[in-house]
Amino acid sequence: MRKAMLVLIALGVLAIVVACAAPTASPPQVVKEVQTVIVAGTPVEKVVEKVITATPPPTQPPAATKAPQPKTLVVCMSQEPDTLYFNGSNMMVTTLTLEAGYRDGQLGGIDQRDYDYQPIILQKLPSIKDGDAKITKVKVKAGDTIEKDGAVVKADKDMELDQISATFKMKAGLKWSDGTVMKASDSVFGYKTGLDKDSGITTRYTRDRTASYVATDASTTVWTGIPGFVYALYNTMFFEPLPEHVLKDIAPKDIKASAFGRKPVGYGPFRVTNWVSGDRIEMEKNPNYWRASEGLPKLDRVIYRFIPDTNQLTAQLIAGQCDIGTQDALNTDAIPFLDQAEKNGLLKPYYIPGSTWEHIDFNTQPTKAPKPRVDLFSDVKVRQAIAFGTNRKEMNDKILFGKSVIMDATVPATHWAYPKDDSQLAKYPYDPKKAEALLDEAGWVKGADGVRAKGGVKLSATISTTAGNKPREAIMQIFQANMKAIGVEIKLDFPPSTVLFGRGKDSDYMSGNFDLMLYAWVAGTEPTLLVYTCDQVPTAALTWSGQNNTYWCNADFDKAYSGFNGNLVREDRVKFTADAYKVFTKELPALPLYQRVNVYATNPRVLNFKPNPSASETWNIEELDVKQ
Amino acid sequence: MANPQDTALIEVRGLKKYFPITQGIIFQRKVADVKAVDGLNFAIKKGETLGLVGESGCGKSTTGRAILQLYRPTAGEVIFQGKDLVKLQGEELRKMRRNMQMIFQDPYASLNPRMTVGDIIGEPLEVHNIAKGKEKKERVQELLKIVGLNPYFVNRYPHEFSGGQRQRIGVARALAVQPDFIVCDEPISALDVSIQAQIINLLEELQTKFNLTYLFIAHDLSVVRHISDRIAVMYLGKIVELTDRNALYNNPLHPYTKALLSAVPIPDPVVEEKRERIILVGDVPSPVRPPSGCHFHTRCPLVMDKCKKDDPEFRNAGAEHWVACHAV
Amino acid sequence: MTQTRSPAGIDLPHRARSPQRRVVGRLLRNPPALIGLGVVAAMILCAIFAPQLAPYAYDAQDLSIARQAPSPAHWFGTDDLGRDMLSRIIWGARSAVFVIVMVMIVNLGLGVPLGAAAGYFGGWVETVVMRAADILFAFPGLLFVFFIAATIKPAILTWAREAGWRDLANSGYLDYAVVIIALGVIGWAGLARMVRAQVLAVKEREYVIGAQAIGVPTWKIIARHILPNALAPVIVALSMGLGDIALSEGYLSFLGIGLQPPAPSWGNILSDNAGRYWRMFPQMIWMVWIPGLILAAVVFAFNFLGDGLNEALNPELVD
Amino acid sequence: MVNYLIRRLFSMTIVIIVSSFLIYMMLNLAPGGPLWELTQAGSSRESALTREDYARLEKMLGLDKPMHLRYIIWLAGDDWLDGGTRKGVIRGDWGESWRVAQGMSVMELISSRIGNTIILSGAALLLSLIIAIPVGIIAAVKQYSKLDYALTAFAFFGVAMPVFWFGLMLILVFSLQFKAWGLPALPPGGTESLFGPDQGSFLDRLQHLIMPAIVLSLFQTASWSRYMRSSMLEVLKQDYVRTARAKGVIERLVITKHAVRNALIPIVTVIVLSLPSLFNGAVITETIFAWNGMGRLYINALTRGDYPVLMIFLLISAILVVAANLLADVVYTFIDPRIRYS
Repeated sequence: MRKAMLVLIALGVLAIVVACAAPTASPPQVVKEVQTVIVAGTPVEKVVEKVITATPPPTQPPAATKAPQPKTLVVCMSQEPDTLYFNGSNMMVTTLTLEAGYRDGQLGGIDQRDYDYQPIILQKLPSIKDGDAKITKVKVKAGDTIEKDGAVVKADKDMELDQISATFKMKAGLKWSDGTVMKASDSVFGYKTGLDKDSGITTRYTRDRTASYVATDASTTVWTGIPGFVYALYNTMFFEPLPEHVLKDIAPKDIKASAFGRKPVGYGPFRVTNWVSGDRIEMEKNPNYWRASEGLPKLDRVIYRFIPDTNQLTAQLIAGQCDIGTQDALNTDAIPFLDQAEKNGLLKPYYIPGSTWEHIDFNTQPTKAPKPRVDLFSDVKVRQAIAFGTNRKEMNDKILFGKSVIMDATVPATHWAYPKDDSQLAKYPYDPKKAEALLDEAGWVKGADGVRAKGGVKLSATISTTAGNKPREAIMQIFQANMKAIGVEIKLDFPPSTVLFGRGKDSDYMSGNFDLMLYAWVAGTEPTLLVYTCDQVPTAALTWSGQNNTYWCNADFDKAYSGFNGNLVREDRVKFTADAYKVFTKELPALPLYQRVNVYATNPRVLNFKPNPSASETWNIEELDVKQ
Repeated sequence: MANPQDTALIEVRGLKKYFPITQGIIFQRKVADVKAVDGLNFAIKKGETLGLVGESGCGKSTTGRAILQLYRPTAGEVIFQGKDLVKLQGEELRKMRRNMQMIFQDPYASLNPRMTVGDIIGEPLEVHNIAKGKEKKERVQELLKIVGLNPYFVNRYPHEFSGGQRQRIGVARALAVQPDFIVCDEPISALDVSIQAQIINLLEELQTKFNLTYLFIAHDLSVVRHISDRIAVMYLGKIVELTDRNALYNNPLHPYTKALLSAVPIPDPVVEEKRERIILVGDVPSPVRPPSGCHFHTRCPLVMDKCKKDDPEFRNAGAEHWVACHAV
Repeated sequence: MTQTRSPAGIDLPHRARSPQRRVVGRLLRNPPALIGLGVVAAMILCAIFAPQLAPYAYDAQDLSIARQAPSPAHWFGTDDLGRDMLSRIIWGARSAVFVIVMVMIVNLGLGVPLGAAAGYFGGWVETVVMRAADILFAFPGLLFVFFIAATIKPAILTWAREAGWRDLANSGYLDYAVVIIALGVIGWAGLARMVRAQVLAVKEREYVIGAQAIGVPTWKIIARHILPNALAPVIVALSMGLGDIALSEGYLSFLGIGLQPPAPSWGNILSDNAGRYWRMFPQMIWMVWIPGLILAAVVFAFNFLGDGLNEALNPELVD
Repeated sequence: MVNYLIRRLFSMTIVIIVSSFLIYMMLNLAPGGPLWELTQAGSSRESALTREDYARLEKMLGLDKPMHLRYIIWLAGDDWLDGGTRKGVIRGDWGESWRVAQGMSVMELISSRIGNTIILSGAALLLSLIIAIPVGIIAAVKQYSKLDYALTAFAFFGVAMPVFWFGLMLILVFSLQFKAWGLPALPPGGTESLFGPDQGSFLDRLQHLIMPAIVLSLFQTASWSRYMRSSMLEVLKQDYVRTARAKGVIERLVITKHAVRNALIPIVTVIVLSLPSLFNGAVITETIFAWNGMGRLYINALTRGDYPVLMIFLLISAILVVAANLLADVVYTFIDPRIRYS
């Protein structure tokens, strides 16, 4: 019996020892940094508490005046980056983190704001107009690598093709965070590293279409595309620099696993000091930042925390342990609460209609799909009727709390590619009467059960979307109710995304095994047009990877697209998009719904927070500041 | 060897029941046996009661169960009604059970607490397709009457009865199939002394009435004396002495029998006064490694060198008085 | 009560009470168990008569009255889409009962026969069954349920869709199937172990040997003599476990791998609403507290019932 | 005893190998396979993965081999097989994470979380013991009293609470509302403060530990107190307790000296069997309270399809469960002299 007690006691002691010993198990480096903070104290909590109540804060930060306090900002996001080697990750949170801890700008020296590119570490973006980029006619011999119809191929005969080249000049005073001067050759090194197929890069689209990329002097690079590659984004073909002096002896495939993968030597405003796996990445001011002379960055420390649970994240925001809640962590569900918290002065929410837009795809040509289905949507009138019958305003008002914008085309109205004069575009305000009239016209007659039918076929369709997305589930339920009102029966389908978007012809998406599908595209600087061209209709030849899953194919639209794609002058390109949208909105292979709302929230002490629909929320991290 | 007589109802030849002891780190292999029953030979005549006596753990209950094939014997034959039970399997054996039954030691544990008396007694009728429905109920009530219980008890549960009554139920269950042979496995040792006699009398009555043959197992000689015709004494898996009741009590040959008998009190103060008590020293040896030669030699007051080497033959010492001892 | 004089000379009440009836009697005299029984009965009634009891359809939405507080028209208020919470909760009872009953069937159907066979026959049967149980035991409980739900579910859904059962795939019943497989596959092992241990203990009892001596066929011995006397702890464990099943479904929903909407289950009603509105204190309190308390009450009820059964089935207790 | 242990260890090994094989199979049953995420449709043709890329990636990750071979390589490496570089799990090569922390070794990844999980689970375990045992004893001693009913109700409350809901309510009250009311509030989650005077101090960590430990211990406390109660009731019925009372030993001593000690024996087994949770952590609790432990790592690996991490995680869990079972049996022999294994 005594032994039993001994076992119990031993267990208890073990637990206590473990509990007490473990805190010191974190790397000593962290502890040191922590102590500087302890000595300094912090006014952070004080400020927050003053906002919440009039009562004095329960604990006064000691020795608040002894030393200048490091200004710390905590960015809370839902996920942890898988690596900080930019070639190795396609996670949004990685991009976000890298903007502080590695690079300056979203794409390696170039930022993307308001659906357009801005140079950061480059003196300017080259343009044909300015002469630092040019198109030349070159003679191509049979067997040379060229681009033809979007694919990289060997030329089958001698011919003459257009070739683009662009010159990029880097700003002066750029340094890596270890103090080494950044050279143009670092950008070339970055380009070359990515040529290795095992470097972790999943897309080599632009590298495959690069004829040469060279450094002509310490701060200039010149990019030359392969003949026939007419690329509207030629002005962004500056490859992300990698510190050659750090990485030259590491094989490209090993970079991810090397120290660089978790503590990169970069050129951003901050540098990583500590990465507590699963919890946070801590960064400090980069003393070698090229804008240090301007007093940037304004903060001393930035901490990126990973909090997967939205509930916990909002609690942390209110408790003052998070300064910024990022868009991946917050969603429209939180809007009522965030508004309430704003009223109480606890935090400041931001709702920005973002570049991701939701739409409903119609399966328009089911007979050609690998899995034929009953033809419901090949008739444009039915598609239009559904558009008129869909109360998108209510979806926005009820589910998105009116924070979004209804879309008419595949880009938001604020995008440069949106026609200046949109009167040519067909629009579909909520009008159930018109919807019913169109359906009557198309021959779908309401039956006794309230569902329309034609020739014995019921107008009954299934709408599919990925499981686990609450706003979409709600939207689909509204859509279902809307459709019922006009005599269309809708069944809801929530397959896991692996099933919906899986690989090849087995997936519903590729094989046309759906009636209606609700999902999102991202509108980048280039408008979403390609995915509705005939080329992209999934076929065996395309190994079922074409992305026009509507099976809609329209010659006028394709013509407008190729005009748009082959043109490098923005003013001319807009004319083609206007043509394309005219066809698109009238034919309506897909019904655009609305822009997804990016929800951010900050602690009221955060200054200069300026979210942008096409940039990340911390694009101006070097300018962010906190009230002391 | 017991005489295989024409009137023998059941004959046991070379019956052995070993329980294997397995050992082995990974693969279990047999390293030894518990030789619970180690070569028994005897026969029971029709209508006879054979008493089987021995200390706890000597293998007498195992013998009873091995005869009824509740434990499958390791070796030997059990000839019952012309058939070797050891060779019977499955359905054949199950059908054979109609003719042989058992009464258990613990009247509390031997009745399923979740069944009514009617179901308990009716079950053998049912499984052997003897009676069904109303007929079964009548038969059960009749059986209750036979064992001296109120036939109205059919719908009651065992927990509502006393030990003696429960044992009567157990007897009724055994009788239900009208067997020829019943193994009574210490049927009274768990009962109050006052009840014991009632049960013994009941068993005797029934024997006469239905011409039953009993193997009556008991751990002390005082009980079996009354009911047995012949008595076998067991020690460590072997029968050491087998003879007529009176011969055994009046003229025990085996030192072990003598020791057992000396422990039985005699209800006569004068005789009791003179009774010579033989106290056996030591414990019963382990049946896993029984002593060499005569198993009893470790405790025998008459031990000789020969006893340690040779196993004494089980022989007829005259007038069907069988004994296994070098000293006799 | 009529008294008869038995030949043994002991007075006995003439009416016999079976052990089963004694258990029921004891159960009915135990107030918490009665409450538990009442709640469980209410849940089962809700499940059976959901279409009749629910004032609205569970998926009938009226966006003009979304997120309303409880009112005479909507006793438990309305949710995001203006659906009646009371109706959804009543329909949710159907999901809960369905999952619980199915998991119970899977658990019992596998655990009891396998455990009984292992205990009764021993030998290779025991080895196979018990090693299989060991292997399942080695999977860490709820973590393994999550694992199955995440890996098997897409496979099952794909298979059902390929087979042309898209409607079935969407009905939520396949979601249930996954939850049931996940919980059932894990659950039987524990049950089998318990049954085996009980059978081992019971099979050496004399009444079992007695039944063998009578010549009762093996299956009848197991079914009539062994199992009824071995199942008391199993019944208790099961009734306590039923609450856990309801909870586990909630956890799966919380992690987004449970039942998909609009099919109502208490798990997804609770995890949806609690996740969205717990911070809206006290404005949205009904959205969070009502489903939470109902789920808790049901688990509570099953535990009360199990505890009551435990006492009632205890053979050492006498009236 | 030694033979028994060796035999158990052998059957343990077999059980673990079979379970790991089953887990491996099940992981690979999932449609799309491990590379599914990479093949997802992107918005532009830039991100489309060609068939060659896919094949190359498959080869790089060793997914081109037949399933049984992949399993063997995973288990025992391929350096002896076809000159590969993998050593295999049994020789300490746990592989590298694919998704959660690319390029990081699984061992490093797991060791970075396990400390937190042990702290949380250990604290919860301790808390459960401290509460459950006295509660169970009192409930048994005062069987059928109002106190017993109250404690029973408490225990059932603990079992019945949906953890995520209860956790949110605690955060709501003790973090958010307390703060709003001007009371000293607990931190809503995390393992320590990121700044402030107390950052990383023992007190700071303790504050962060309180709520998750309470939530995590709730279920254990409840069920253990029930175990303790029935075990205690069992013991109180025993003859030696009755004898002790008959001897005139005062009631307090009867309880503490005779009853409690014996009643604890079965509880020890229950506790030992819960030890694997020290590693597994508690998925829900860790998620709600942003506790950076094993449970969260598991869910993260599960949702991101990080197969190497998942496999190791489940393997270790399986080993621990099996080992705890063995330990429970062994501990039992130590504390209950009546039991001997051979």
